[in-house]
Amino acid sequence: MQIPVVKLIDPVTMLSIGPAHYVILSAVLFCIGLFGVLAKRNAIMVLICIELMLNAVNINLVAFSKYVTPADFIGQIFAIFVITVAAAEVGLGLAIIIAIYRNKVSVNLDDFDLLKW
Amino acid sequence: MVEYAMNHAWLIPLLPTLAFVAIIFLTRPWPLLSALIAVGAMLTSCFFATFTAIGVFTSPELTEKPLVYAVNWFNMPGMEINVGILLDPVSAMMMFMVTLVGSLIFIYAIGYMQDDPGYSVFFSYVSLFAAFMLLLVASSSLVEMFVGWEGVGLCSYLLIGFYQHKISAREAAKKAFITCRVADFGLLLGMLLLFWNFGTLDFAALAEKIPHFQQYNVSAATLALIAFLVFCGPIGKSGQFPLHVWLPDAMEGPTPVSALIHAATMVVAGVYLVARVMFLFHEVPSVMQLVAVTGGFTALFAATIAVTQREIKRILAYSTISQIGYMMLALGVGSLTAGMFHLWTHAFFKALLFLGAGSVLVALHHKADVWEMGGLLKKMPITGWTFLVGCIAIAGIPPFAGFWSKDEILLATLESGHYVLFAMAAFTAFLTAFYMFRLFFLAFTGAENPANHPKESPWVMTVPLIFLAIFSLVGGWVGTPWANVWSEWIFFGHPHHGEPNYMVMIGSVVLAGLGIYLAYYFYCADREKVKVRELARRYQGIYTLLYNKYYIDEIYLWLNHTLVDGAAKIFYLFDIYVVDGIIVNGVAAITGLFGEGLRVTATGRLQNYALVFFLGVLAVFVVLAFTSPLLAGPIWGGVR
Amino acid sequence: MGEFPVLLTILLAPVAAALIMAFLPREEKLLIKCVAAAGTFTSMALAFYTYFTYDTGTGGVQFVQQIPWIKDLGVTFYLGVDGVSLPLMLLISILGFSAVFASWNVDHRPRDFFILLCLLITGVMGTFVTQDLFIFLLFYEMVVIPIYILIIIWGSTKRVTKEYAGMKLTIYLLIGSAFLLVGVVALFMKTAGILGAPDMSFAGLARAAKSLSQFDQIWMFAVMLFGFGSLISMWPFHSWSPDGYAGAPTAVSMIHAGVLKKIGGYGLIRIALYVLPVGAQFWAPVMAFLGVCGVVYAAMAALAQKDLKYIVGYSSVSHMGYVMLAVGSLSVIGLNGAIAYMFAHGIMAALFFSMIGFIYEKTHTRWVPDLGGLHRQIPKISAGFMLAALATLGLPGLISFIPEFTIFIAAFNKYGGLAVAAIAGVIVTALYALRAGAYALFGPPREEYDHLQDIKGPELVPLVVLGTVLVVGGLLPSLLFNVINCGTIPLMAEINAALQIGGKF
Amino acid sequence: MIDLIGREVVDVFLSNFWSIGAFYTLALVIVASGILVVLMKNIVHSVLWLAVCFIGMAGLFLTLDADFLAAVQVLVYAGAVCIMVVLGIMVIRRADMKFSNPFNTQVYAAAGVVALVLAVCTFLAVKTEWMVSRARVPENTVEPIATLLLSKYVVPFEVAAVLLLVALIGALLIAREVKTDANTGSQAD
Repeated sequence: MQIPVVKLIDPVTMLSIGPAHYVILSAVLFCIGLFGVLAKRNAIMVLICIELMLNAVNINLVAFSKYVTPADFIGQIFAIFVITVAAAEVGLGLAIIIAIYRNKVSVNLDDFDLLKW
Repeated sequence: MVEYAMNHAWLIPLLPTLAFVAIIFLTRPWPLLSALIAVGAMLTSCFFATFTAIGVFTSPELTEKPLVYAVNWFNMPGMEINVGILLDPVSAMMMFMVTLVGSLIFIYAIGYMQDDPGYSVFFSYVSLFAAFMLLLVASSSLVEMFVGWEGVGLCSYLLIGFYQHKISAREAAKKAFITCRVADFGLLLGMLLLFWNFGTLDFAALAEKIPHFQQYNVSAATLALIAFLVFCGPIGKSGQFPLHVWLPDAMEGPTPVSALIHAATMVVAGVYLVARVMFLFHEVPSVMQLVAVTGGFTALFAATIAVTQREIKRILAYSTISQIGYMMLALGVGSLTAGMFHLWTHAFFKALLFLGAGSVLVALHHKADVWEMGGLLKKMPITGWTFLVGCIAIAGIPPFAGFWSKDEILLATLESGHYVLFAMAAFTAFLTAFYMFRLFFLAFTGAENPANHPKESPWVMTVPLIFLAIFSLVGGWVGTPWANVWSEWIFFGHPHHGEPNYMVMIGSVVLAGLGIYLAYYFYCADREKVKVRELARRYQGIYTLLYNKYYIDEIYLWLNHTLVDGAAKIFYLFDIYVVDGIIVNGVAAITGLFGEGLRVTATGRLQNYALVFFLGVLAVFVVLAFTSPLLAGPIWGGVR
Repeated sequence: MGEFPVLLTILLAPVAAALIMAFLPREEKLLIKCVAAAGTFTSMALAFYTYFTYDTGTGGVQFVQQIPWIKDLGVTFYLGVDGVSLPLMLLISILGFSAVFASWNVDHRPRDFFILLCLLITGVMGTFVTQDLFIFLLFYEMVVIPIYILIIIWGSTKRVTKEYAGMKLTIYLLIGSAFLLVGVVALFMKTAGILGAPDMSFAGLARAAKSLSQFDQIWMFAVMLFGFGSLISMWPFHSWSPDGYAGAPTAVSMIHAGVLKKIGGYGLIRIALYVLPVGAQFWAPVMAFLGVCGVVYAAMAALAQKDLKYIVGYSSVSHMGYVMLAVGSLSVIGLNGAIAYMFAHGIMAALFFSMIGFIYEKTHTRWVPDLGGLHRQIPKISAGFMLAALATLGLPGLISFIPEFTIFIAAFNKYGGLAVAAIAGVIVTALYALRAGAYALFGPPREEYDHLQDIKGPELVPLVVLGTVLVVGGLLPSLLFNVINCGTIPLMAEINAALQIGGKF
Repeated sequence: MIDLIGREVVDVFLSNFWSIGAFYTLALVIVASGILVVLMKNIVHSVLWLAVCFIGMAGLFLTLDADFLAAVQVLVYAGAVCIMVVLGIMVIRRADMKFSNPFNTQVYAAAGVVALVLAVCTFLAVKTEWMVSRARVPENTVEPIATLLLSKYVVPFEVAAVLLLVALIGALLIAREVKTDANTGSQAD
């Protein structure tokens, strides 16, 4: 029923697109997002990068949906939910940022160190 | 009636208890009613005790086999403690004596305590005291006796400290309690050892077991240790050297209390205890020796102090210590008869003396220095003459009570071959006569002190004095060498009839007479007391030493304040600075230090946290992934 | 289940009171106090009923009620009392009732105070009525929180601040319980393996623990000894006790010194000793030694104190030393003594603290040199104080003497010389108890205290209730020992049986 | 040339020319635009590149036979989210938009961690022997998804709906202008 797909190292595998390609792409995108989340100073930027990370997840979900359970659409449906939650998250996140901005007149995350000792 | 009384002997301690409860909870606002309740309870007890005593003395077999009414108090596997009443001649005599003297003192107190704000409370306390004393006397087991023992200690604490607003009273009360407590430590250990070795604390059972102590794998040394520890209790309670210090200070209490505690009852509890466990002491001659020596030494020692004291009640207190020393001496040389006999007669004449002193104090508004008195015999004839009776009795002039009992003790000492102790006792007899008459002559004869306006006390106070004077006269007649009824009732082992020894009798009378004469010579004939002052000046050192009671109080005080308090301070500082400071707060400080160190990691910046968080995730992930056995072969992804 | 759930009612009556109070307006101070009193009174009345209807002929665990709770952990909501726990349950119910009246004059946020107090009482009660280790721990942890809050808000600051005191006490208790938890979890894991099915009831654990290795028993006991030991203020883990009591409000001091400490002793007997007898035998000399250290050390430290609460605080450390000594004697007499002494000490310490509370309330000082002559101005408080002081020094005829005596006998039997040191402690105890009484109450009356009002009305309740128990328990010790015997005899029999199997060291 | 690479490679390449080409192109677009999102100095530019990235993603979904999802992606992400973010940026007006998107101080540490994460993920992805299902994705995806959503996944679906509603209300509530009274003016500290 299932056939093992060989490694990516040699050109043949490089060219026969399989789950590994999508996983690596998703990892790259996720890492870009992560880097943004960790290293950007602007709160909105962090929000944006979180979207990137969520999208990276979506790639995985859809890819596995195709390669693992093509007929069940589990991954796709999951991705739909992720998109829903992401939308809600962006809305709320922006609202919170705006509220904070009103109080602090800043969206600079370095200014929000109230948890500091 | 006799049978009824014997069957209901438990009522004797109970009645004063009820009086205590009634006064404390009900009749406190009505002083006279309270007094009447207390006196009534005591008289009823006395009534019962009289018939009980008659019952006991008419059944001679009780000496060998005491009558015990006991119920179980509490038990557990390996430990059964009973409480009950033990009736034998010794306890019956004690009950009778305590209730009789107690009743008289209670009646006296009605007058003495007049106008005192704590009138009712006083009567409740003395009732409680009587109750505990009777419990002590009547108890059938050592534990029960210990209850009474500590109970009288408590009551003496309350009563000595009755004038609690006086600092001296407060301190005296505390001293009394704690001194006795130190002694009770020994007693308690002795009890534990007894229980450990013999498995019971009932007197009857112990009396059966101890003579055969080898059967219970008890060595003679252990038994001696037990006896010694048990004897510690009496040393404290009966004011024997070296724990006698509390007794003179205890004079801070109201005079009836002094009479009750120091004459008739509490201080002789120690003597009674030794008598009660005579079967134990009998087995260990070494401790008997110790008892005798302690008694003899204390008798002499206290008598020497009494010679120089100035306060009337203090003189009497030292005299009490000395007389109890006599009793101990008698017990120590093996004569229970003589010891208890002296206890019996002493109760009357010492109560008489204390109450007389109280009467004087009331008349003089509590000026206690005998040097400031004088000529009271004319103004207070009843007090004066009864006091004289007391002095004669204690000095040992026949036919007064003290003579017979003291004679018995001297005889017993001589017969047992303790010649040194005999000499000490004889010398003490001389000193006793001297200091008692010194007191009498100074206070009652000679020139009147114009500052005093004494008048005779009311009849509630003088009637008990008269009664006690009568008892001080006739009380000893039960034990004359010619017709010694006493020794047929109260003895240990087998009745012992000392042959009348006229040498001893005459010798003791001569010594007493010499003492009285010397007192007369120094304090009565010599109206200006020039000679005695001269004497005191010449022997300044000895006088000061005696006057300051050999500085024993000071030594104890120093020990207490320096050693005990110092040690306490050290312990406390250790607790604060080492246990708390170094260990507890140290642990906390180390924790705090870690917190302090790790605090810098709490930057408060979310992204920092996320960074570390991802590092952590990564670490977990790597560990999981690379330690997984799957990694040895290919990882299988997707669908299996 | 047809029977009336007595224990459950006893347990929940204070909670019910707390719930009612939560819905009362905070201004209704009198009503709030009455509700608290009613709740605790119900508890106490039923506890007395339980105590006197407990069938001493049959013995064992009675008034049982079992509700399965967490199957996977073998946890049952298992209520039941036997001779070991019954006296202590009675104790907390008495103290709870008295504590409400001892804090009758709390004016600062009374509603919160009484709610927390009722929860505290329930928590303590729960540890005694359950026969399940998990429930025991649950209730024990439940106790810590109200205590902390009560000290922080209603406490008083003297030598140390109330925050420090509360923190120290709470952290100590938590550290103790953390160690305890390690022991319990280890025990649970091992016994579950042995039994096959998890069982958290004391009896089940004890049955399974018989097959534990000697080493396991020893180290688990050590951990538990530390846990329970710091709870019972075993030397040298005692230093929270004086500070904590000094900082705490009266009612908390009463309940803490009176019963909470006893959870340590109770746990030691009920869990450590019962479940791990081999470990107990190994550690018994250590327990006894630490107990004696505590007795002497704390008594001496108490002698140096000037603050009344510190005196009683150290004294309670000293007295818990006796309990340790008794437990260390590993005999029926010793255990009887330990339990009876815990009961006795609970009563007298509570009386002591309530009277000190009243003195402090009226004079605003607890510093002994500042007091003096109070017996003229407030005779009833003074009487209560002296009663407690006398009980503290073990006066025969009061409740503490006979337990003390039994402890001495047991300890003397086993440890001889060590016990002598402990017995010598009674002298020091007498010294500090009488000094405290003498300097605070006697001596010349002071003018500044002439206006003081003696306790009256509801304030009298602690004195009357505790004083009665103090005297009656002293005169009729069999009331106490008949019940305790039912618990200790089977317990000791099991321990001895286990020791015979486990072999000798 | 062909010899150099190998016959087989060329065959594979030629037979899947479109799909390989599409994947690598899209991957390039996505990664490049993602990097640009992070690196842009002006945040508005970042958002623009974000939109590009999202659209690339939609394309990628198409290669994965998820046409419905691709549509959703364009609508929700490239449409709604981006615009919302731009609106957010506009609300929070910065004086100088040119430097509105700076890095913080832990940029190197972040880069290190990210590199590690990437390395581990890549390593594992490469190391894994993927097994794929032979079955094909149905041609028509919308209908099965709709059926599934309203039958098997109806509860999560409804929950998601409620979530959105709550998020909507919550966002309104949070972002609403708080009216500060004169006497309770401690709002801005």
